[in-house]
Amino acid sequence: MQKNQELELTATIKRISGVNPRLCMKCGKCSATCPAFDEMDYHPHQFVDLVDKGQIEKLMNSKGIWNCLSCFACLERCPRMVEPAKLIEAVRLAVIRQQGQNHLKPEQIPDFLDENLPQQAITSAFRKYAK
Amino acid sequence: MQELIKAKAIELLENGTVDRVLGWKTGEFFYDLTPAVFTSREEIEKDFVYSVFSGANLSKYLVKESRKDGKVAAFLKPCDTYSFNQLLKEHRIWRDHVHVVGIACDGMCDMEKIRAYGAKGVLSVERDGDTLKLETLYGPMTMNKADAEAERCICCKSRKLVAYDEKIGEDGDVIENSGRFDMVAKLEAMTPDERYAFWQGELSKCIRCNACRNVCPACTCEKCVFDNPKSGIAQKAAVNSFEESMYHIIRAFHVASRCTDCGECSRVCPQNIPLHLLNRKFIKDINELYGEYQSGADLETRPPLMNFTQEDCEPSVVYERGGKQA
Amino acid sequence: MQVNNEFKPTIVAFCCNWCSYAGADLSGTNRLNYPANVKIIRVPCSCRVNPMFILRAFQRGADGVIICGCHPGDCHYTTGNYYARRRMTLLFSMLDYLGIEKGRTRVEWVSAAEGAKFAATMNEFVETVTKLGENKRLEDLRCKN
Amino acid sequence: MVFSYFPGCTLKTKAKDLDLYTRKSAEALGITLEELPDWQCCGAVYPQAKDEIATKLSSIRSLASARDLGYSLVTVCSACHHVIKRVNHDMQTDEDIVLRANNYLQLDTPYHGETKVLHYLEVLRDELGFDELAKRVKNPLTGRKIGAYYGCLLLRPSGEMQFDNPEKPTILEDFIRAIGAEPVIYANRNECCGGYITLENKPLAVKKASAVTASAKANGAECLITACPLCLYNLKENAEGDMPVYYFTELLAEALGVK
Amino acid sequence: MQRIGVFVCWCGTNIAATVDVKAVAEALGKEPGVVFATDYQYMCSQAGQDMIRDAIQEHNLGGVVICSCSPRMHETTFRKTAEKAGLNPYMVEIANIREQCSWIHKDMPTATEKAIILGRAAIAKVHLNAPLTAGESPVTKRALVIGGGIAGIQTALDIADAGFPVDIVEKKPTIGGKMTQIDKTFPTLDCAACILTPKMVEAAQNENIRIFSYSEVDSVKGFVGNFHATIRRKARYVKEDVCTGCGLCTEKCPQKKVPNEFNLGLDNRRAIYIPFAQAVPKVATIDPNYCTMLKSGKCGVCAKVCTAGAIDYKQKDELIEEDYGAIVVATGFNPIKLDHYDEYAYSQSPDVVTSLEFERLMNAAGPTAGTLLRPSDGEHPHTLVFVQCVGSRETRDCGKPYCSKICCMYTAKHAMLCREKYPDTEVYVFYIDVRTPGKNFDEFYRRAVEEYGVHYIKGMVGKVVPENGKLKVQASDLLSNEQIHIDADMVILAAAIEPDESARSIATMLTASMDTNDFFTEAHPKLRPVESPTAGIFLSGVCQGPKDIPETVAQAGAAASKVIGLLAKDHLMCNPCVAEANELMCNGCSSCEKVCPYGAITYSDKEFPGPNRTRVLRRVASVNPAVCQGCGACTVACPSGAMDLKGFSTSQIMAEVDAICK
Repeated sequence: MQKNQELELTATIKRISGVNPRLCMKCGKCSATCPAFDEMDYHPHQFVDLVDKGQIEKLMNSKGIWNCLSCFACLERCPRMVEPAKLIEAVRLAVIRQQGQNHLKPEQIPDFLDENLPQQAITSAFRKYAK
Repeated sequence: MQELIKAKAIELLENGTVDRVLGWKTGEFFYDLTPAVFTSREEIEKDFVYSVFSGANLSKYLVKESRKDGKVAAFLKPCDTYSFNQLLKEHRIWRDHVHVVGIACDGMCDMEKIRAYGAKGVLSVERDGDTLKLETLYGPMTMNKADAEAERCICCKSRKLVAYDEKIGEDGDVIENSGRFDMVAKLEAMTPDERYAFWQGELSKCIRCNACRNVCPACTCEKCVFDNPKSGIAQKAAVNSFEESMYHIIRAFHVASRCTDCGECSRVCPQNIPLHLLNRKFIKDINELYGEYQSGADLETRPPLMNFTQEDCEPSVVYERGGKQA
Repeated sequence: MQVNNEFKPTIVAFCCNWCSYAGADLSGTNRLNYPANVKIIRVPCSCRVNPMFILRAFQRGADGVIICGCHPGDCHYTTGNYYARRRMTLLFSMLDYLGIEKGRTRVEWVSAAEGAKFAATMNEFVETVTKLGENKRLEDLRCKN
Repeated sequence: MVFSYFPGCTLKTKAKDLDLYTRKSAEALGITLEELPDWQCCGAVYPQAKDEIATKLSSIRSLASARDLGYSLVTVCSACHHVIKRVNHDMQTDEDIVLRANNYLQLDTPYHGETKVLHYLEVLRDELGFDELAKRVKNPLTGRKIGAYYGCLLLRPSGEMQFDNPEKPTILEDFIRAIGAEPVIYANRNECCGGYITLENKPLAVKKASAVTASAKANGAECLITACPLCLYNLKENAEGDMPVYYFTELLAEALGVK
Repeated sequence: MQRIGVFVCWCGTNIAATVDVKAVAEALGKEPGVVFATDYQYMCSQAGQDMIRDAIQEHNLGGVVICSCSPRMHETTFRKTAEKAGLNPYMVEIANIREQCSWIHKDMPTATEKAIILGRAAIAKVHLNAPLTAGESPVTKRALVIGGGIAGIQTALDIADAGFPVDIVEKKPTIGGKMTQIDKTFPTLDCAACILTPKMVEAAQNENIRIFSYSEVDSVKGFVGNFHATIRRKARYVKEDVCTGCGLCTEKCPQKKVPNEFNLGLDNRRAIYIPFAQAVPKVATIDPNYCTMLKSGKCGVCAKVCTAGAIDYKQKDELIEEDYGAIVVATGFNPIKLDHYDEYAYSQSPDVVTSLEFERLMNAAGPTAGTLLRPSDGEHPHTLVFVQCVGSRETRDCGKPYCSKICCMYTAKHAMLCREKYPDTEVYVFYIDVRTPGKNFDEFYRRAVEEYGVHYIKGMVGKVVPENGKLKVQASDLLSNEQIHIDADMVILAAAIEPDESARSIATMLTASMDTNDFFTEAHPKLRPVESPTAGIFLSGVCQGPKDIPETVAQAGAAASKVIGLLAKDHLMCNPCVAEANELMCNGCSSCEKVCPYGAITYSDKEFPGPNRTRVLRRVASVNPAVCQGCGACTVACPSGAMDLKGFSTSQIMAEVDAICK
């Protein structure tokens, strides 16, 4: 990726998330507390690190963005108030806002339905995975 | 209102609560009300006046009055109570010698504005709700009170009484967005040359009568630096033009973070210099740089110039913000 | 004799005894040049500088006034420069409000170790003031022509 | 005690129990819940992006309508509470969002976060009082060992939710005591059950939910209570073992004798 | 007008090469009031000084201006010279024509012109100089030490050794502080009690030291050399001078269920107790919160068993008044409360402990008699996980933004001791950074890793779940980029330390300043690290910032030496360049007081002549010259100009301004 493009993307992520990755002291507590750690290729602390280094593309192609549970444990427990969860969401948004990049399509829904699945699950999935 | 106030004054005198009453009486003209001390029912009945021209801030007179024996009653409008508090904070008034009667106020009038409205040869002004009834040499006329309101009352910062022992009428609230900084903001938006021209025009009118200082409730120094030969800046009369501007800057600085923005300085200026715009500049800067602060609002908060935080802005902020470059 | 018409502004520098005055001494010790227009007045702390001094300097013909003190947090008297910082901010803002050129006043924090910074600051300040020319505005503020 | 009530979409469909018992228990306790006439789905997930405004509007409409009615806004579903509380926090603190939201909505009176948002549990704790609740209990659930499952949304981020100590919450335990049962404290009560991921990555949801029920069981819990329909679904359907899970309102209704 | 002499120094060629010194002397000789002007090669030499002395006497000079190097160099020299000649030393002013003139300019006419202007400014100033005499104030030769931990004890011992009486005020029933609870000390691993208790005994036996245990300082008034303190001796319901410390009462007391704070609540004590065997003073104390006799008037067992008759249920708090010349703050620290860190399950499992609790569990005098056992079941733990930085380096409200400094080392110590005593254990330490600057510190930490096989893992613990008798630890290993799971038997949390909660009120009492974390601030962070900016107040130990025992003892000694230096003087010479309020102009508005960093300004109501022979009562400020340090902040805050600074008066500075701008 071009240098300028990278810089612009980094700025976008910082703007969407409102997170300042420089506050991080690299303790790793976010990744220690993350319940979806094993499902992620890039982990919460790496989101912070790579955004700081401006390597957004790696994150955009990672499966971590789809597996974040939005449990806010990383955000709550971060000793430096870095809020990694917001970075992950920002990267996910950067992906799904691209043309044709919806992660979830309406036609997939019927496959998921079972009689007890609450509305909440479907609504939130759309919010999280589609534009 | 006047009758209520007079009755209260007489009551306080006669039931022994106070020995003296600080109020207003007519000066040279009916619209020129000056502060006065009353000691008897007769005096009050005869001379005590409260009208739309009772703008004079009585707080300052309490510096001297409260030090006398006995107790003095003072009638204070909301803006006067701010000055009163500020003076209390600076230990200038002996609180236990004062009985404060707070009086609700919804704005005083300015004779200049009545004249500007077209009234000539005005003999008396009577308020009736939202209208003013004028007797003039050329017969009676009426006008909206709102059209006669003094500039400082139009952008009143607060109708709340912040200090009183008892009150007459229902006071109001602190007024957010009073618009009192609009003119300051307008000046700030000018180029330095335009600002300079503005102030040159205004300050050139100064005749150094010291009225602004003498009326200012923040200027209660035992001896003013401008009168003190040892201060190095004493001036009986200005040696050169520079000293005049220095006088106004120093005066504004001396009252900075203490000025309650009562507007008396501009009211009394015989040359109509908008002196309050200097004080308001400091207030606006303080609010913006160090957080909202209203002198006299309470007795505890530290005045911003006697306070700091480690994160305060650097003086260079002045170069960076506001105002177009020449 | 050669006549030099180049404008040489008069600059007053108030330096606190503990940091900036020592910083000025150090720039001397290291032979770092700055213009001779700068004359230093020693004060115990930047918080001793009364706005009256600054106005007085301008009144008596100074073209620029600079106040130097310890860096915030390093004040010999712990808090002096914090008060100075607020006072000078407000004063400078007022001067600007009156239309006086911003460049004529300045506050700079110079530690005892910053001889080079002192010299650089003075060079820069003299240059700024020289560009502004003679200080007429404060003097003329009241004289509407 | 009168409150505006925001049931939320799930309570109208799959989580009717939660809604029903909330209404019944409130009635028994003398708490009036007036359903907001024109509420819309909150969106189920709080949009964290600073540049998104559209996804917040439905919450703001509900908040503004509660403001106009003059009551605090009560929610029961954890997700609705989370979203509405945080959007309200934005409307109190983020000038940019306030400006843009009000520009969009063109309400008669612009909204600035005036409405107080309360979870039904907060109503019980702060408005009614658990002591008072305990007095009203008719059928104390004596001897039942109940684990409180908080999940994520009620507690975090604690700075905005202001619900309880995020690592050491007590509100549900105090509630359990008030209805006469014995609370079981276990470490995973504030850990994620993985509910949100159930469509995307079911095995993960199973793993997380099982961790919760296992931790609760190891500490002696006989059943779990929660305020979240999705958690309830996930813990019931996805977790291994068969830990019973109830809405807290169901047990409340039972204790009050209105079930 | 003063008769002024001007002395221009060549400084060899340092000045003379760029400044025409003769021209300067000549020009300045023409200034008003100047009656003598000369130049000389080295003014600071003996010959130069003699020349100044002679001129002062010969020309009857009232003021002296010396154009030379920086006043920071030789101002004191020339002031002494003037004094020897019979002139007040403060009638000397220096014009700095070397550092600020000859050394920075190359062109002689320019430099000479500037030197003349600088000389003029000095002359203008000296005209307004007034003779100043340094005031004197007496010194009470007794010191007060607030806090009886190792910092307070060491300070007291050092002061007492120099022959000055010292009082230690300790709020707990015994002195010794946190160090009494520690098992071994790093990096030498000697036993804390073995090195501390002799010092406690020494303090008790030193005739210059009085120990007020179970006491607090109620109020402090006065200033350096002249403090007056009120000390509250809290009722311990036991006569301290009668009790023999036999401990019988503490065995017979029927109230057995009182959490023992010495063991951090890991076991219980009685309502009447002696904190530990080596307590000083070794006397019993009744805990009024638990004593049945004090609460309900029924019991009285301790009084019955006490053969010495020391029990006194009617004892009241006693107030002691005493004068002091110096005060040392040694209020120490506490670990923070871990209420907001329950992701580590601290409140859920007794097997999750703080490091200080762990000290007690390892200590021979602790609840387990020194055998490491799990608090939950008394079993021997096999897997231990240490978590560092719990609450340290945190910007969240519940944490502390600073590094607590001691945790890396004591954690290494704990890990090492564990492995040494119980080789069958697996010990993990989770760290963000290992910080070991100190003599033999890093070697110590490396030994833990290399010799004792402690597993140091870079990363943090995210969650601890107590389950089936184990603590399931979920953590990150940043170097391998993995989330790891350990089934531990014990988890030990290195909780951040914070200043004792009493520090804030003591700081207010002493007008000593604090930082945002409630640590006391130093007069200068580098050069005056053991003094508070408030004269006469000294700092010892962690109250000033996190530190370990060696550092604390070093600082305690340093504070003591400062105190000794102060108490050794009969009188304090005050800097005469202090602020002074002109009572006639003072408004009493308190503006000056608000900006004074030293609390040197007080107010009183005074009578003044008013108009028509009346008397007017006015509130006026006065400056205590012994406390004022002469910064001048008050002079600018004062709206009326009543406040002025001697030696740097408004008129003097204005005169300099005028001379420079002319």
